[in-house]
Order: sequence, then structure tokens, then C-alpha cells
Amino acid sequence: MGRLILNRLAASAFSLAFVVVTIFAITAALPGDVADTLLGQSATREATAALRHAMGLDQPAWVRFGRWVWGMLHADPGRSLMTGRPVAELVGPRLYNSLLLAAATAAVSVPVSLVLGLACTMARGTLFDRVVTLLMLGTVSVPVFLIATVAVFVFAVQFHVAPALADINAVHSPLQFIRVFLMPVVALAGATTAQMSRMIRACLIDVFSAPWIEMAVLKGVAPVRIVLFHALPNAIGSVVNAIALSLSSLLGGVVVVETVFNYPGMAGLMVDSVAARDVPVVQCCALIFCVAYLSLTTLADIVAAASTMRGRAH
Amino acid sequence: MGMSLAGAARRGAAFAARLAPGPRRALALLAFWFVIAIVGPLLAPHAPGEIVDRDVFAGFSARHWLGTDYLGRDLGSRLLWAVRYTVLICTLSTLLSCGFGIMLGIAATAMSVWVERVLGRLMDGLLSIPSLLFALLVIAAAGESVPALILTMGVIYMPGSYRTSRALALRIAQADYVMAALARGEGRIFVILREILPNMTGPLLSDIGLRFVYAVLLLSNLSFLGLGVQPPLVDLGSLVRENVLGMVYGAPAVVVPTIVLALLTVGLNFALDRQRP
Amino acid sequence: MTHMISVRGLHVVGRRGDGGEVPIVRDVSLEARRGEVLALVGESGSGKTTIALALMGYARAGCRISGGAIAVAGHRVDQMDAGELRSFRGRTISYVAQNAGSAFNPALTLHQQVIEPALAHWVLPRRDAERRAIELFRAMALPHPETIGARYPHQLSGGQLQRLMAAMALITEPEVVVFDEPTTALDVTTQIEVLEAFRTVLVHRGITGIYVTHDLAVVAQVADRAVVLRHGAVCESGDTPEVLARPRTPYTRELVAACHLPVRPKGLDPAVDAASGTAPEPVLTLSDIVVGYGRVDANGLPAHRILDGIDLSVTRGRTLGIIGESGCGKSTLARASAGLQPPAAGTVRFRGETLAGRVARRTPEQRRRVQIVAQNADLVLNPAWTVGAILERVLRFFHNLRGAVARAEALRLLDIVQLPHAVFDRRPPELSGGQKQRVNFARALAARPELVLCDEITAALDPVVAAAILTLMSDLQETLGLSCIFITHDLHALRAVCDRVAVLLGGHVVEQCDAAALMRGAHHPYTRLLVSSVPEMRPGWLDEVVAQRSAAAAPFVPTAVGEGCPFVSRCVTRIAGVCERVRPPVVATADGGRIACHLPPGDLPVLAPGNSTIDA
Amino acid sequence: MPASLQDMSLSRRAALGFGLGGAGILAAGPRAGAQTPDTPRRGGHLRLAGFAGSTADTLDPARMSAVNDFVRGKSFYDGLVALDDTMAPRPGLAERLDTDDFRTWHITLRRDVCFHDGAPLTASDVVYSLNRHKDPAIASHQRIVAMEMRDIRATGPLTVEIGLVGPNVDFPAILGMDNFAIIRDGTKDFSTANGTGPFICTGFQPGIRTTGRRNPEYWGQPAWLETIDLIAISDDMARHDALLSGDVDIIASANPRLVRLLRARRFGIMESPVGTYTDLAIRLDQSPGHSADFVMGMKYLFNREQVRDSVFLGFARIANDHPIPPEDPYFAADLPQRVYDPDRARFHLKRAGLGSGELALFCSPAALASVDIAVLLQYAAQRAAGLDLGIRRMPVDGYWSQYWMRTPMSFGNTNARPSVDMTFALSFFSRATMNESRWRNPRFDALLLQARGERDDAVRRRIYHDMQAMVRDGSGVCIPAFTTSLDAFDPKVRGLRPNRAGQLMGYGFTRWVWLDGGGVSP
Repeated sequence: MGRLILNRLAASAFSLAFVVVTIFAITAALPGDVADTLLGQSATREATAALRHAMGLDQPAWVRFGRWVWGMLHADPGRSLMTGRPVAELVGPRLYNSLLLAAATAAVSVPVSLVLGLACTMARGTLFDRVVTLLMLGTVSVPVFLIATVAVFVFAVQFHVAPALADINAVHSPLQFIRVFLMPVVALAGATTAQMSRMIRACLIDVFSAPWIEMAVLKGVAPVRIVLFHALPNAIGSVVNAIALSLSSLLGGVVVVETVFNYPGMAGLMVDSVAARDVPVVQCCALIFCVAYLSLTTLADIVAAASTMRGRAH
Repeated sequence: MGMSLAGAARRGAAFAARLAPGPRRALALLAFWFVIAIVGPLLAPHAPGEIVDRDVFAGFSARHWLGTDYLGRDLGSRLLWAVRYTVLICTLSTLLSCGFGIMLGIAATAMSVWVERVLGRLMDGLLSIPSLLFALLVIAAAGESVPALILTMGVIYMPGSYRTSRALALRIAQADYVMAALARGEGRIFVILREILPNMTGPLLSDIGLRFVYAVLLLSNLSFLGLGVQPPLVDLGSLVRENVLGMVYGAPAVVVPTIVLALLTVGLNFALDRQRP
Repeated sequence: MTHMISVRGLHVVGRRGDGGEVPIVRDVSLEARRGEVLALVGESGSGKTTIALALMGYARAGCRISGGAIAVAGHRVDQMDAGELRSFRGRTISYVAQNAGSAFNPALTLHQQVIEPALAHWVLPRRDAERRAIELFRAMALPHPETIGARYPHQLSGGQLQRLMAAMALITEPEVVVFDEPTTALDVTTQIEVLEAFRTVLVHRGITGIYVTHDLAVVAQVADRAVVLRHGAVCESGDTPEVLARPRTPYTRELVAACHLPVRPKGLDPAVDAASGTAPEPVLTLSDIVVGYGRVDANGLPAHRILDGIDLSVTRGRTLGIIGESGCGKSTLARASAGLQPPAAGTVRFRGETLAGRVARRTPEQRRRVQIVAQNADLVLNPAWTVGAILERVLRFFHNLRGAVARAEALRLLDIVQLPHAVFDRRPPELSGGQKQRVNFARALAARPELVLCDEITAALDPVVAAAILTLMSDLQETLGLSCIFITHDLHALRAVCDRVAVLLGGHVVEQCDAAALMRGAHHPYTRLLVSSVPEMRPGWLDEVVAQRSAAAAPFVPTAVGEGCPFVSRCVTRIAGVCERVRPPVVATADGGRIACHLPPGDLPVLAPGNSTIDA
Repeated sequence: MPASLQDMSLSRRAALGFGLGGAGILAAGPRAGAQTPDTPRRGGHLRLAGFAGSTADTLDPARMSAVNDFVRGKSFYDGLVALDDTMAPRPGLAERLDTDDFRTWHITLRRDVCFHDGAPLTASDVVYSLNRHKDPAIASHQRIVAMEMRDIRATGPLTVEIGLVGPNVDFPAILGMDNFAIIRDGTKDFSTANGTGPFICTGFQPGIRTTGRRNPEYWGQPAWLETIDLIAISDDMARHDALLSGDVDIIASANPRLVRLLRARRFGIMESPVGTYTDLAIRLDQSPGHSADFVMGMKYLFNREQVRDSVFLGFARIANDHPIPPEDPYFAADLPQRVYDPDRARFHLKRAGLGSGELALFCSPAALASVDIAVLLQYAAQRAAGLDLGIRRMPVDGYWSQYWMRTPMSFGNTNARPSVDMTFALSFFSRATMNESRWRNPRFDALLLQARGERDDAVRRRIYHDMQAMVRDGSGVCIPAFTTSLDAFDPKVRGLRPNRAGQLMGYGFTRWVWLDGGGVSP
């Protein structure tokens, strides 16, 4: 077991190394740099050259790469070129906000999709299953920005039931938390839940075709017990994997939701920083996203392995 | 020529007949959208960039069936072009991602364990970069053009296709007929192309279909970041995005493209989904 | 209410892909009295399992009970709603599945699963249920009855699981138990123990049994009455001895006949060859073959060995049979010979020429000469290709035949394997099991091989079809002068086609002898066990065997098998202190056999013809 | 003749009277327009949603470039000179501005002005604030302008002397630019603002929000609002939603397409006739722009009414291919308006003798409405002259540095400058770095320098008139329209007036507005 975890971690570390190089390569290939951005329309050749020199952007790529990796190894992502402030200081609060949003979304979408996935599995082939399926497919088929935009217009502007902006500073009580986070979370959780419940349903149905499920039916075991006691323990590995995958694909929607609700999170920071060519911030954000994904899937893999290895260790 | 065409059609029909109902329905749907993509723009009454009315976000009317867009252009005409570009880009990027993904996925089963592991890790790494941000970065680096879009989306969806096809191929590679071919001394290419690939077509087509749907959605979400086809042409997502303000007036300019987009994705998704019990 | 089970006019239909329905079971009526064991006999697709499940009010996905009256223990099963069914299943009637290995939930301990019916039906409190489970384990002759329940399914063998499943079925003390081919997946030696355990509890507890099987010999041992099914309808029914001894319908007669395979007509032995003046010329020779996995030691030998020190040779024009239980390394032997699994040590020689271990290193000519026909024709024929394409590919590959020539040759091959030409344009999934196996054969023949490796080619087939395939194989070998290695676990099949036999156990050859000599003379104790375990279609056979075995010294405490004899843990005649330590010497016997055993030749068990009716 | 700021501003005001009264473009929203000038109230909390906010947000005056930057700057800092509604220079931190030759300027600072940290304003602060613009590492947007100030030195505790490289009558206007706001000597950290302005910065998170409270010690007219809260919402719909739902009180850059909705819901719309324009720059030193006929043909292809009506939905003023807006006192009204003329366009383009093949037209959301204008132009070119223009829409990021002015045809967007002189000097002077079309006209250059030193307003008017004509016909810059900035606000926000310097009252609305019912009467 310990060996398996070590192996999995080593594999993830390799992936991470690849990601690190890729991220650096792409950011290095971006046309223009922060000097251009800072000077904007007033950039002259000599002004940008001088600024570039002052910022150390004129050093060869490998030197910058080495310095960056060295810094990251010491948990020091460097300074933002745009603002001159430490990247950690810039990213920190945003990371917190993003985690908060992600946690809230996961807290909604994981239980909902588990219940939906289970319900659809047990009622597969029925009208209920079909309606839920159609609904879920419909949800993933409409761009998130449209869902979010329509939701804000309807609920904030027309009915005044929720604020148009997710103002995190306005949160002082659990009720306010719900009020502020309701719409962003719903917009985000929609597509995630749809995807997740479909995947969970697929995993469970896979398990349901096993002979021991038939055996349980023939033993006269109640359907709820079959699902919870017989199917779930065997599906847990793939279900956890499905959850990890869906949660990580949530990031696409995060950019949109952060923009539409003006929520200060990581994705928006990264998009801004790409635009501003604030490379240290971009790299830091991208790395955090990748690490989040990799650790999520690694964790899922380990959970999956642990669940299938139960009893087999002896 | 006619003969061979007829032969190809017959072979195609025979191929489709052998497929499971899911992929078959999906293929039929795709064919329908392809026809729209090819024929549609020829039927468009106006050029995609032509301003036909001073009224923006106009509703349904006899002159402009689907109303006008945010600049006062004919929405129907733009919609027909949008379908063409969405279908074109998504098809090509799907072919690209699945082509490479499938080839690598199958090849991985024939390669040494280490190569396969490294490949798997690289794919994992690629998968870990959020797709929207990856697209943003790459398009920022490579410039906004249809080939860049296709290439980027191709890269984004390659790891998924790799994973699926590798899992499928791994199962098939253990089949005895593959062993039999190897025992006969067939070359690797032959084994991959003739022994393994034909037996993956059903599930692979489903996978390709799903990836096409993902591509459509990614493309429409990319429009949120302002990326897409060069104006005056447009893809479906950008069509929705550029007219999103019309929502407050309930303008067809935002409603109709959304419905078309949903029809495209939900239809395909549903067709493919139904095959699973 | 005289009948415990009474079925009248049962119809079951299945849904087709296009939405239509096809009948699976048609107008079946049957009954069983209390305490009686009723066998449902038939080939695959005869609907026997479907009927058995219908007794529990259950139809598999895509199927539907469309008509008929089913009464079990006074309940009208066909009129129950879901809740009633739930309290009926597992309580009044319980089920023992075919493959216990997959019918137990891998994530739960056996105890949890075995007592679950008792808890689900509120029959017993947990503690009492556990106590009864242990009792049943003991009754089933399971080892360590107190603790075995704490284990997970994958930790036990198939025979043990099958008995645990029976314990699970009995824990609620049901009126009826359905056994669905419970011993089919087991080796013959294990089958006896399991059959005996089942029979004992059924008789002692007065339980009514439904026993689903395709094996008439098993029917003869366990069932009071038998119902023969074909294509979802009843073909014949009656008391077991009656049905077996005097089958009334042609189909039943055919079934019975398939159990009496003719022994290979010409009992060829080396003496005859010597007399005819032709020296026995070995085609394929395996010397000291080791195949394994895991860590490799200093000598380049793997830690876990599937095959260990195999010495065998196949004589030209002859068939070498390899017999053994599952896991003994039979298939690995074929794969090693074909070069699909390179040996870690030893050499494979073909007509004096040393073959590379890896198939990729062999020359096309070498590959052509050795062809393999594998067990499962479903997996062996590429479902995406037409039969014609499969054959033509081989013809083109080895003989560079194309177009019309290749087609003509492929059709000729179909003739040889007695398939209609219409098969040429079909794909494997459209063919029956027997047809697929014939195509499989034709493909091997297309290479014009000198040696054919047949790996369990009849294992997946129904007896009647298998018999036909074996006849075909014998004929082909005769007419084409092929040499064969025939791998099987079925003694009947072995004797029908083989000239010489090698008995494989735990990766070792424990005995080689002429096929004709298998039923008489002195043999390795394992061979004896194997031969005597093959069920016979004679009621009372099981009682005899059980009586014999219990008379013999109670077997053994298993010890670690090291360098010693692989049979030591099950051998009743083992020599303590020797057999488990020292590898047995190979001793030649009078009639040309070779036996690896520590026992002096005189002490080896002797199979007397009277001991077995297998020749009858 | 010595001149001082007070005199000048008076004289300019007189000259500008026409521009203000005559144009009649200072319309406000229905409520705002209808409201009677009531008495301002003190107190209240005002929330603004600006257009673009990102980590590029800054409190460094030298780097300010976005609307929110300028709003922040105007709230927390003061300049030496303030520009009024008509962009006329008024005294700011400088009490007096005196010069004899328009080359050397003597600045006298106000007494008793304190920074937010309590330190008094001195000459050294001014010297530091102005000098730093010349340092390339500061990345000042006005570095080129600052280079005009050859030497800046303190002549006393409250007096500063600035020597220019050449005479410039409009120098006070330069000092009125927001980037030249005065900060405390030695300030390097801009995580908060230490200025002299009417608000004290209480929080600044780049890309998220800025908060401020009223500066009770303010030297001038104190602000009415108690606290301000500035955020930025780049998504158009979301920004309007925030206003419509009451989450903010005022939004910058209202979308013309949503004006109908906003008006229907009784929100106020303020139209600011700013001199901002989106232009197509055709480089004259490259093909195809080196053909004068091609440039002329392109200018005739702009359907200016359509640009105004379809792109800006009427919230724009038609331009005449030169950068001086109609409200400007120096606007050459008698120059004939260039119109959409496909025949002439075809004639000129044919004479230009272009081969077949597509010509790339670079545009970007970075340059306001340039993508839409490009679409119109492309269709017109195809229809009128069979000319194939390939639109290249580029991402916002990198557009200015990679494509604008670096490609043969690119769209640009230029903000209003505080004076005609600067408008011409920064974008049309031969050696100007932002000479978009690389237009070189020695006579134009000479006229620019002449006007700069010219004290007689009538002469300057004549010179500027000629220069406008020269740009209109000779430069490669095509200017179809001047945009009208729109800001939308809740009716409770009072005191908003359009300002030519920019939207939101030249970004300085926080100084002037009050909330109706939001606070107490003074």
C-alpha cells in the first residue's frame, strides 16, 4: 500500500515536472512582455528596452527558468512584474477565495450528483431516469457564461432575490454567505453536477452488471441496501475518480463565473496576468491549478486503489 | 467513378449497419449537421458582415426571419455561417485529437512499459492544465486563427482520447486473435490497423462523438474570452456571446443561436448516451 | 398440495435490439415433490437457467416472464409484487450461482455475505446467524469453519467458495434451493467433494433442489428426476435412471451418446512403430523448459514458476495429450511452444532445429509449421473480419496466395472443416460456437502446419458439438498426417484423440504414458485421482467413490511445497519426510510410461479395468 | 508679456464659451436632466463599477491608464493644475503659474496643503513627482511629454522652476494631465496612496476594489461623499446588472445597446462628449499605404453615419479624418465633411493599382469598437471596390505592442488630449512615437512649433485650421467618429455634469457628486 502511494506520487511528480516545463515554455513564447504592457501605447523601443533591462527580462530563458524553478522549490514565486508586489501576497487571498468557491461548489455538487447518480441507477430506464438525463445533458450543453448571465439578470435584476455581485466582503454571517454564494455556486455546480452524476451513474451501472448484484437480488436484499452496501463499496474507486475529474473540469467555468459575478479568484487573476504578461503570476497560478488537479486525481487514485485492495493486503 | 462512389456508399451503409444504435444515431445526426454546414451558407440571403437594418436586436419578421443582431445584421445568415464554422472547427479538432490520441493510445500498448508510462504521465500533465486557460495561453502565444484554434483544441482533447483508446486497446490487445496475428509474425502496424482498430470502432465512435460535443462547448466557452473565428464570420458560441446583451430584450439574436447550440450538443450527447443502459 | 414446485405453461421472452421480442422459454411445465432433486438438463441456450430463475420470480435484464403459472411452496410466484418477491427470495427459495468466484461481492467478507439473507429476512439475530453459518461451514466440510468467514472471496479457492455459497443459500433454511451449474467451473477432483457436500445437506435437511446442469454424469449422481430441455422447451422428462438408461427422444439419445466418446481407434504404441521399421521421429521436443515471472535468480530462473523442468516430445503424425487441472500450466505450455511466452530456460526444438523463445525471432517458415488453435473461438477470431478474410490473410501471409486462388483455397479449407461456403462472407459473431471452432481450425490449417497446438478446443462447447469437433480433428490428423498437442482437462476428450498422454501438475509432468494404457496398470497417485474423479453416468458412482476415499487414510496436513513432489499435499500414499523435500525421480514403466514418484513401482496404485467403467 | 495662470484661464474661458453653450450636447439622463439644481448633501457611501480592472490597476500616477486608475487618481491626488469642464486650466496645487517666454515657468505652490500622512506639500515633492516620469524604470505613460521639461528645480520651499526645451503656450494643460499628479517626495511604494486629494485611500486591492473616505482636511472644496468604493466589472452585462440590481450606484462605460433598458427603468445616463476616437492607421511608408490613392480610397469607404448609428447607436459624433472634435474651440467647421462615396473610393483604389489578394486589417477589442468598424469597412470595400480586406481580430493583450502601428493597417484608439497642441504633437508630429501612419510633413511640423509659441489666439486658430486640413487630406489616419462616453447612474446620484476631458466628469466625479437622501444637509 505504502509502495503504491509512493509510486503514484512519483508518477504525479513526473507529470508535474512536465507541466512546469510546459508552462514556462508557453509563457516564454507569449508575444510581447510586461514592459510593453506597462508602457501601453506610449512604448518606444528604447523605453521598453530600458524597462526590460530594469526588470531582468532581457536575460536568457534558461536563466529565468532556473531562477523560477529555484524560487518555486523554496516556495517563493517571486514578485509580480506589474505591481512589484510579491506574487504570494497577490495570489494568497485569491487562492483563499477560489478555494472557498470550489469548496462551496463541491459541497453542493458532490452530494447532489451522488444522489442523482444513485437515483438514476436504481431507476434506470424509467421516465425519471430519462428526464434527469435530458436535464443534465441540457445543462452541460449550454455555455456557462449564458447560464450565469441569465441567472444574474433574472434573479438579481428582475426579482432581487440575490445580489448581482459576489461580494466576499459582505459576508459576516452564514445567511449572508448563502446569499452571496448562492448564484455563483449554482452556476458553477450546474455543469459540474450534470457531468458528475452522469459519470457516477455510469460507474454504478458498470458495477450493477456484476453477478454478485444479481446474487444479492436473489437473496432478497432490499434495493437501497444493494446500492449502499453492495454496489457503492465497489464503485467507490471509480466514483471518486469521476468526482475528481469533474471537479477539476470545474476550472473552465470558474473563469466565467468569476468574471460575471466579479468574484476575485485565481482564474480571473490568471487571465488578467496573461493579458498583462505578468509572467511570474501566470506561472504561479497555472502551477497551482495543475497541482490542484494532480493532487486531486492522485488522491482519487489512491482512494480507488485502497478500496479495491481492501482485504487483499493480507 | 460512379461505381466506386456507389460502392463506397454501400460500404459505408454496411459499416453503419454493423454499429450499435448509439453511434449509428450519432453518425446520422452528425451527417445532418454536416449537410447544414455545407449547404447552409449557400442559402444565406445576406453576407455575414452586411448591415441590413438600423434596428439592432430586432425580433422575428418577414424580412429577417430570425431578426437582426447587435449591429443590425441578418441573424439567419450569420447563424448559417456559424453552424458551418462550429462544425468545421470542432470536426477538425476532434479528428486531430482523436487521430493522435487513438494512434498513441494503441501504440502505447505495443511499446515498452517505460515509454508507455512516460507517455501516460505526459498526458496526465497535459490534462492537468485547465483547458480554457491553456487555450488562452496558447492562442495568446500563437495568434488567433482558425488553424490555431483547431490545433489548440486538438491538443486539449488528445489526452482524454488517448486514455480511452488505450484502455480499449489494452483490452483488445490481450484478445487471442491479436496473439494469433503476432504468432503468425504480422508486423505491428498491421496488428494495430487491422486487428485492433476495427474492433474499437463502436466505443471509439462514441468517444469521438462525445469529444466533438466537448469541443463545441469549449469553443463556445472560448468566445467568453473573446477567442474564436475572425469576423465577420462567427461560430455559434461567439454568436451567442456577441449578442448576449440582447438577452434583456429577449432578442432572437441570443435565443436562437443558444437553441441551435443546445440542439447540436444535446442531440449528439443523447444519441450517444442512450446506448448505455 | 403434493408438489413443492409446480410450473404450468411458463413463457419467457427476451427483447431484441430492434425492440421486438423473441421467445426464450416456451410453454414449459414441470413439478417437483418435497425433498426431491429435479435436474434441468440442456445445452447452452436451452433455457435451463432462465427457467430456474423464473422459479424465483426473476428474469435477467432484457427478459420478461410473459406467461404461465409458477407455484413454489404454495406461493404463486408469478402474482407477487416487488415486496413479496423480496421476502420470498432468499427465504423460501435460494440460489447457488454457477461461478461463486464472481457471485460473491469482492469488497465484503464472506461472513457478511453469508449471513445477509438471514438478517435481511429477520430469520435470526446476528449472533445466531453467525453460529448457524459456522455449523453450515462445518457441514460443508470447509476448512477452519470458525474463521473462514472473516476472509474475502479472492482468498479462497473455487471449490470452497462454491460450498460457502451453498451455506449462504441454506442459512435461512429455505424450502427450495436452486443450483445453477454449481460445479461446472470446478476441476473434476474438486467437483466430487462439492457434489458430495451438496447432496448430504439436501438429503439431511429434506430440501427440494433444482439442479441446473449440462452434465448427464452429474445428473446421474444428484438428481431424482430430470427434465431435458432444448430450445426453451421440454424435450423429455422422467426419473433419472430411466432417462439416462433409456432415452426416448433422439435428442436425449444424442446427449447420452456424446458422453460416451469412442476411444481413439488405433491404439498406437511405440512398439508398433518399431515393428513397422520406422523409428519414432520427434517433431517437437521441449527440454527442461522453465516459464515463470517475478524476480530472477542467479541462474536466470524466475521466482514464481508456471512450468518447471518440462521434458516432452511429440512424435510425427501422433497426438500428445496434456491433461491437468486449472492452473497446472497447460496453456502456458502451448504458448511457450508457439513462442508467445518465451521460456526462461530450456530449449524448444522443431525437427532438430532449435526455435527461438520469442515468436518474433522465429523465421516465417518456423512460424508456419507450428500453429495454435486456442480455447475460446470468440476471442481467437477477429470479430471485425469475415471468415474469408481471416483465411485469405493467412494464405497470403504464408503462401502469397491472392485473389481467386486464395478464395478457392479458402473455400477448400471450409470444405475440409465441413463448413458451408456461405460462411465465407460471414463474421465470427454470426456463427455458432462449433462453427467458430471449425473456422479456427481452418485458419490453422491454412498455414499448412506440421504441428497443431490445440488448447482446450472443446472446453467452451456443448458435448454434442464437442464430440463432432473431436471427430473432425481425429479425421484431419489422419488424412493430413498432422502432429498435434492436445491440451485438455477432459479425460473423455483426451482418450478420444490422443496417442500419448502427459499429466501435468503444478508445472511439472508427473507422468507420461500411452493413452491406451491410461485406464490400466500402475500410475502416479495423481493420475489415479484424476481418472477416478471423472464422473460416470451411473447412479451410485458417487457413493462408491466417496466410500473408497473415506476408507483411505485421511489426508494430510498441507506443508509448504518446496522442491518436492507437487502432489504431496493431497497424496494419501506419500512418504513423510521425503515427498515434500525431494523431487521425485522419473521411473520408466513396463509399458513405456514415465512416472515421477518416490513410491517404488510395485507400490504405485493400479487402475483395474473393473474400477472404472470409462471404457464401457 | 508676462502671463499667469489666472489670466490665461480667464481668457481661455472666454474663448471656450462658444463650445460649451453652442454644442448642446450636454444632455443628461431624464432624471438628471429634469432635476432642479438642489442643494448638495454631505455624507453617504457611493459605489462605482468601472470598466476594466486587473492587477494592472495602480495608484502610481505615472502608470495610470484605465478609467478606474484615473478615478482613483482624481480622488486621492491633485495636480498642479486642474482642468475644468471645458478642459481649461485652473489653479490646482499651484497657486500661480508664471512665465515670460513660455519656456521657463515659475510655479508657486499653495500654502498649508498637507499630504494624507500629514506632511506639508513642498517644492521637493513637486520636483520628485515630475522628475520621476523621465526614468524608464518607472514606465511612465507620459515619459515623452515629461522629456519636454528639461530641468525641474526647487527655487524655494514653495516655488519651483521648470525649464522647457522650447516655448509652449499650452504647458499648463500638460500639468493638468492626471499622470502628473503630485505625490510625496521619495514615494516608491504604491500599495496605498499618499496624496493631497479630497479622499484618503483606505484600501487598495488591484483588480478587486479600492476604498476611500473623505479627507476632512482637504485644502479646497471638500467632497460631499463620506466614503467611496470603486470596483471594476469588465463584463458588460454584469456591470449593468450590478447597477440595475442596486449593487452599485454608478457605472462607467454604459453600453449604448442597454441605454434603452436603463432609461426604461429610470436610470440616469450621462453623455460626455469626449474627444476620444477610434481610427484606422494606414502606414504611409509601406505598401499599400504608400499609394496616396489607396489611402484616399479607404477614407471614402468609411460610412460615417453607419458607424455612428449602427456601431455607437448614435452616441458618437461624425469626424472628418482629423483628430479635433466639433466641440473644440479650434475645430475647423468650414472644412467639407468627407462622406461615404463608393464611386470615388473605387476610382482611387483602381488608380492605386493593387494586385489581387487579401489585405490584412488589424483590430482588437483593445481599441474601442474597432472590430465592428472593421466589419463595416470590410463589407464596404468588398461591395464598392471588390477589395478584399481580411480582418485580423487580435486579443486585447499584446495588441498595442505587437500589432498597432506595426502592421500596414491597424486600428488605434486615442484619448482626448488636454490641448490641440498635444493632440497634434503626440500623434501627428513627424517624430512623434505615436505617429500612427508615419506621416511626415515638414510644413505641419513647422506649424506645430509656430503655434506652440504663438500668443495670439486668432493666429493660432488659423494655424490649427490649416493643420486640421493637412491631417484630413494627407495623413494615413482615417477617423470616422468621436465617441460619446456614457455613464449610467442611479437617480439618487446628483451633481453629475458632462466634462470634455473624459467620462465621469473627467474622472473626477467623486469630488463633486452627492447622494440624494444619502446623508445630511450641511
